[in-house]
Amino acid sequence: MKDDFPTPPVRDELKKRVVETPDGQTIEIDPLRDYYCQSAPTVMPAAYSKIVEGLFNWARAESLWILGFGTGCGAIEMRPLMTPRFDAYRYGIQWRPTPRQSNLFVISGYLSVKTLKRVIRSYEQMPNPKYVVGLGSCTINGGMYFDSYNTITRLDQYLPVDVYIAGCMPRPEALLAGFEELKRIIRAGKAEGANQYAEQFDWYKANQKRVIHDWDMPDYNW
Amino acid sequence: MRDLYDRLTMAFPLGELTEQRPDLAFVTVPREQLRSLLLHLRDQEGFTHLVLLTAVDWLEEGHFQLTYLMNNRRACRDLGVRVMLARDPASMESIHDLWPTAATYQRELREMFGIDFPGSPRVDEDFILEGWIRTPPYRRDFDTLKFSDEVFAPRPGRASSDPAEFMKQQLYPDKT
Amino acid sequence: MLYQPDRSQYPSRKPDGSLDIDLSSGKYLKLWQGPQHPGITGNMSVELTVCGDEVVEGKTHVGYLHRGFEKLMERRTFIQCFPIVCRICVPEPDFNEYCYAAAVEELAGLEVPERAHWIRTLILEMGRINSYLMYLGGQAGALGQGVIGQWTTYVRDLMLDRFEELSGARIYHMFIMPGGVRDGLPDGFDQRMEETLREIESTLADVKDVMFNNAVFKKRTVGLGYIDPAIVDQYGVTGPTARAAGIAKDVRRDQPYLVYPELDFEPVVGQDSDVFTRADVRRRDLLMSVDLIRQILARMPRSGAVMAPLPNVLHWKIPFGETYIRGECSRGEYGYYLVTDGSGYPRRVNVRGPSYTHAMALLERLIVNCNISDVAALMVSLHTYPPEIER
Amino acid sequence: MSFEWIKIPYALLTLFIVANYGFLLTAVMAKIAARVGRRHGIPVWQNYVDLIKNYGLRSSITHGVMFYLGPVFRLTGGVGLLMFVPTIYGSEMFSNMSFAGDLILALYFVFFGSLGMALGAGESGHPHSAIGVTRGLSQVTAAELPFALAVYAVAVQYQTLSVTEIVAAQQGGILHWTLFTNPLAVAAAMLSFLGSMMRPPFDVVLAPQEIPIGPPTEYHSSYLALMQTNRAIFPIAKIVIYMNLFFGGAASWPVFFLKVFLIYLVSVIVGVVFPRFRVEQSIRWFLIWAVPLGVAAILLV
Repeated sequence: MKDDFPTPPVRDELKKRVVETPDGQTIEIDPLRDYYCQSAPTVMPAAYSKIVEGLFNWARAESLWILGFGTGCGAIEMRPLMTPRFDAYRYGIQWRPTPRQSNLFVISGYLSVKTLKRVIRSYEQMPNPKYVVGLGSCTINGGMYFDSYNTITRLDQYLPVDVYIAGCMPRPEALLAGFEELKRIIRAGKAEGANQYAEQFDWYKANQKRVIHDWDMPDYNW
Repeated sequence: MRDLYDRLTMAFPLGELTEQRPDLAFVTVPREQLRSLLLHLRDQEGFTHLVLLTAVDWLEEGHFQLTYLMNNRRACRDLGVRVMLARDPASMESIHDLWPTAATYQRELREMFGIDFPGSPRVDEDFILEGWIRTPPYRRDFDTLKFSDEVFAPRPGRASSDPAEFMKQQLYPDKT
Repeated sequence: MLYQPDRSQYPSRKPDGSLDIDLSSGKYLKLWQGPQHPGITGNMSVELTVCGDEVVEGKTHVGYLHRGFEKLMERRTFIQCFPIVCRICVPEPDFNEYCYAAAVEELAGLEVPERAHWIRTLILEMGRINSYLMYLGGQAGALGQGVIGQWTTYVRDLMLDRFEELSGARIYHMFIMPGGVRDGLPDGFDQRMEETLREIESTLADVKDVMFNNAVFKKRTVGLGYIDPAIVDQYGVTGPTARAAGIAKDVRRDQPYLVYPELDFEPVVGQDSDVFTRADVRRRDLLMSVDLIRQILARMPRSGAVMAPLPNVLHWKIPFGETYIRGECSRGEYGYYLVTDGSGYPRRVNVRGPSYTHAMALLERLIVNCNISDVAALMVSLHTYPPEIER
Repeated sequence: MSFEWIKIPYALLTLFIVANYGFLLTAVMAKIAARVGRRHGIPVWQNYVDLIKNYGLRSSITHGVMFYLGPVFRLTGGVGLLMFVPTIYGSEMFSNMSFAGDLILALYFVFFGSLGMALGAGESGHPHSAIGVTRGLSQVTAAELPFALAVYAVAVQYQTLSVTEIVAAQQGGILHWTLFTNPLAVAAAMLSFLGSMMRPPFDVVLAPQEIPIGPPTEYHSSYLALMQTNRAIFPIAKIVIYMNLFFGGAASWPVFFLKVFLIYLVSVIVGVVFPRFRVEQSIRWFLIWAVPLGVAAILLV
């Protein structure tokens, strides 16, 4: 597709500016350069020893820390998972409030373009073996919102997805089954989404930029 | 409703009253009279609650219809005030000083229909969409399916069809 | 006890009315609460400018959940719209189905059977209970009392079971169709419902002991987020939030719909208009819903049609017209504004959700001069669901 | 008294036992809290798995030297606290370094971790960390005050600052415990204990709904693993002090396990049903309720 969108103007808070600090110094701030770190992700190798990597993979599978970011309507079925009937804590699944401490991103439902931008930032901030579960039909092919101007139709164009859970909306049992499937993949050492993201970084980035018209952040920010 | 209409026509050049239900009616007013009508309704007639403010795009006739739906809580009835606007360039005076919550509606209309409300707070900021540069999406001449197909790279294998045509082919495959 | 705002830290205003906040002075800090933030209700964000521990300005940002329903419905036939409307508001989807169905019925001139009215009322009250249970858990959770959320979500699951045996789905029921409802009640539904209601009542008694009689909870919430009854109409405040301010505003009583005229109830009204009163009003409203469900089950007709005969839905054209249907959902007044132009597609649908006014103008006003720690509690107390703001 | 090198492996053994007990204990406490919410909760070995996973994460981002040193300081606080109090009274193996150091040193170590954390979290540059640190320091200061008063009351009561001697004075029956000889001091100290365990109603420092999740916001992978280790050791070490000062110490490991469990349980039982105070409310609470108790304890001795 021809990229015929003009570049929108840079936001005020991202422009270069000269600031006087409280102690009287004058400094120049270039937010895009100073506030973010802009270097592409690298492929991070597995541990040298196969046994160690196996142990790590087992531990990763048994301790899935979900980022507490309800991106869509699927978030409503995440709550029963934390509570008595389904109690996902039994399987080592916990919710963490910051991206730094979580290693599983559950994209709970459709992603609007505005959310996609935040999702990419959150995803890039998560530490390296990181997994993405696409929840609901709308992450697979758009589902009910296949013709909406504001929701993406395929999640795997923008982020590497490990497991899809179909349904609208998927039941908590389906979620638990999906997490078990993810655990199986991790234990087998096949869930290398973060490395795949690093390898095909340019492709992902081009896809993301085609959708997000006002790309006012660095290409990679962790 | 009819008595209210009779009272209002004394002071304002109103259009025909459409009585949808005993407690709901719609009336058209020229845009110059809108503000004074709303003020009159709010202060004299007890229509204190602005239920919604929205627009309808009559593309074929070439104008926008703005609907201000007012609710009188004590008498339990609603009056919808319609205003017709030229479609291009669409602009309307703001009523955010009458109801602070109207500013939100006006931001949405500015973004979704491209109707300008000069003076309304934060009206030019992004509200729902971010960095949108195409036709405002709620206008009738914006084709959402075409846009989605172009931008979002749909997964191959998914087809959608017109339901009437599809059922016709399913039920009567031999007829064209 | 009224909240006395302390304006001493407040920055001065510029001539155009905006606040004079110079971030580089080091006196103010910009904090984003959301969208990735556990203290936010759903996927929205509040941009806070804080001075010390105090918020001097808050701006709500929404749009993270925008799917463009009002546009999508314009290119779907009337019956195709029916399965997607419930997706507009996730925690309480039934109101979308009811308002849409009632709007279409009114414009198309369909007569809905009496029994369908009763079943619709039943469903709406069940949905209200779900929504309130979620709210109670969220309100306690925003103050760090996670155990209330566990208890209420447990009984909410029981209520979802009842929904499941009724409609086959937990969240999106798609049960109220234009023309009636999909089906009658299954066998033995009343008895299982009664057990669920009893469980809910006993849980609520526990919640009252642990949450509402808790000294810390009272200390945090009494006097917080005071809404002056005088601004209720200016800001379009409806529902329990308005009732907590002493304004007995309830669509179920004021402009009764479905079978509410035949039911015996009185709107729950509070006085103090703070977070505690709002939570208390919702708890009592929930108990009232439990009572309403009992009344409905005792008095509803057990036989008869549940569906009016529909025309061929593929060629269903509705004449020119416009209408507005409203109902009292758990957050306030929920309404659909539907315009038809004689074709098989709606010309324009506008959804009026209560969160739209609560989360934007009202929240931005209330949040000023509030402590950072109280932002989450304040936001939850307005009971906003972002999907209905941006649709 | 000459230093014996055998003390070092003994100390490491103590550390090992305490760390493992801490991991299991926090998991059991999480399970107990989950039972109140009618859940089963995490498996008891979950903390170990989390620890291995956090060490196994591949990327680790640093924000500067202090960011790295923050968890190290915090761990030092926990380990140091544990080392300078007798874990098992009367046992040559597990009294560690308690021949040196006294209560004042222990009090210092209680505070040491918070200070280190403040430096590290401040370096991470996240506004939520900074807010959490300011809240944490002000609240810990307020919570330390009644504890310090109680400690002075105890020191005056037994006329010594040495933990070992205080424990020795409490031997010989349950009625010799400070709990019964000086109940006011114990009450003040237990209120302070609630405040320092980072559980509701005093967990506004880590409140995920307000400042997710406070000081550790930016910490991940091995940094977080270090902090997890500390979160297993530090509460135990702290409880050991309480046990020695107020509850007669422990003469053997089973008694130790039981007493630590019960003291820990106090904070969990209180925490599970309470919402959290705002920071200024909790400071006021300490000043109004706990500090007068501590003053009264000193006056009564």
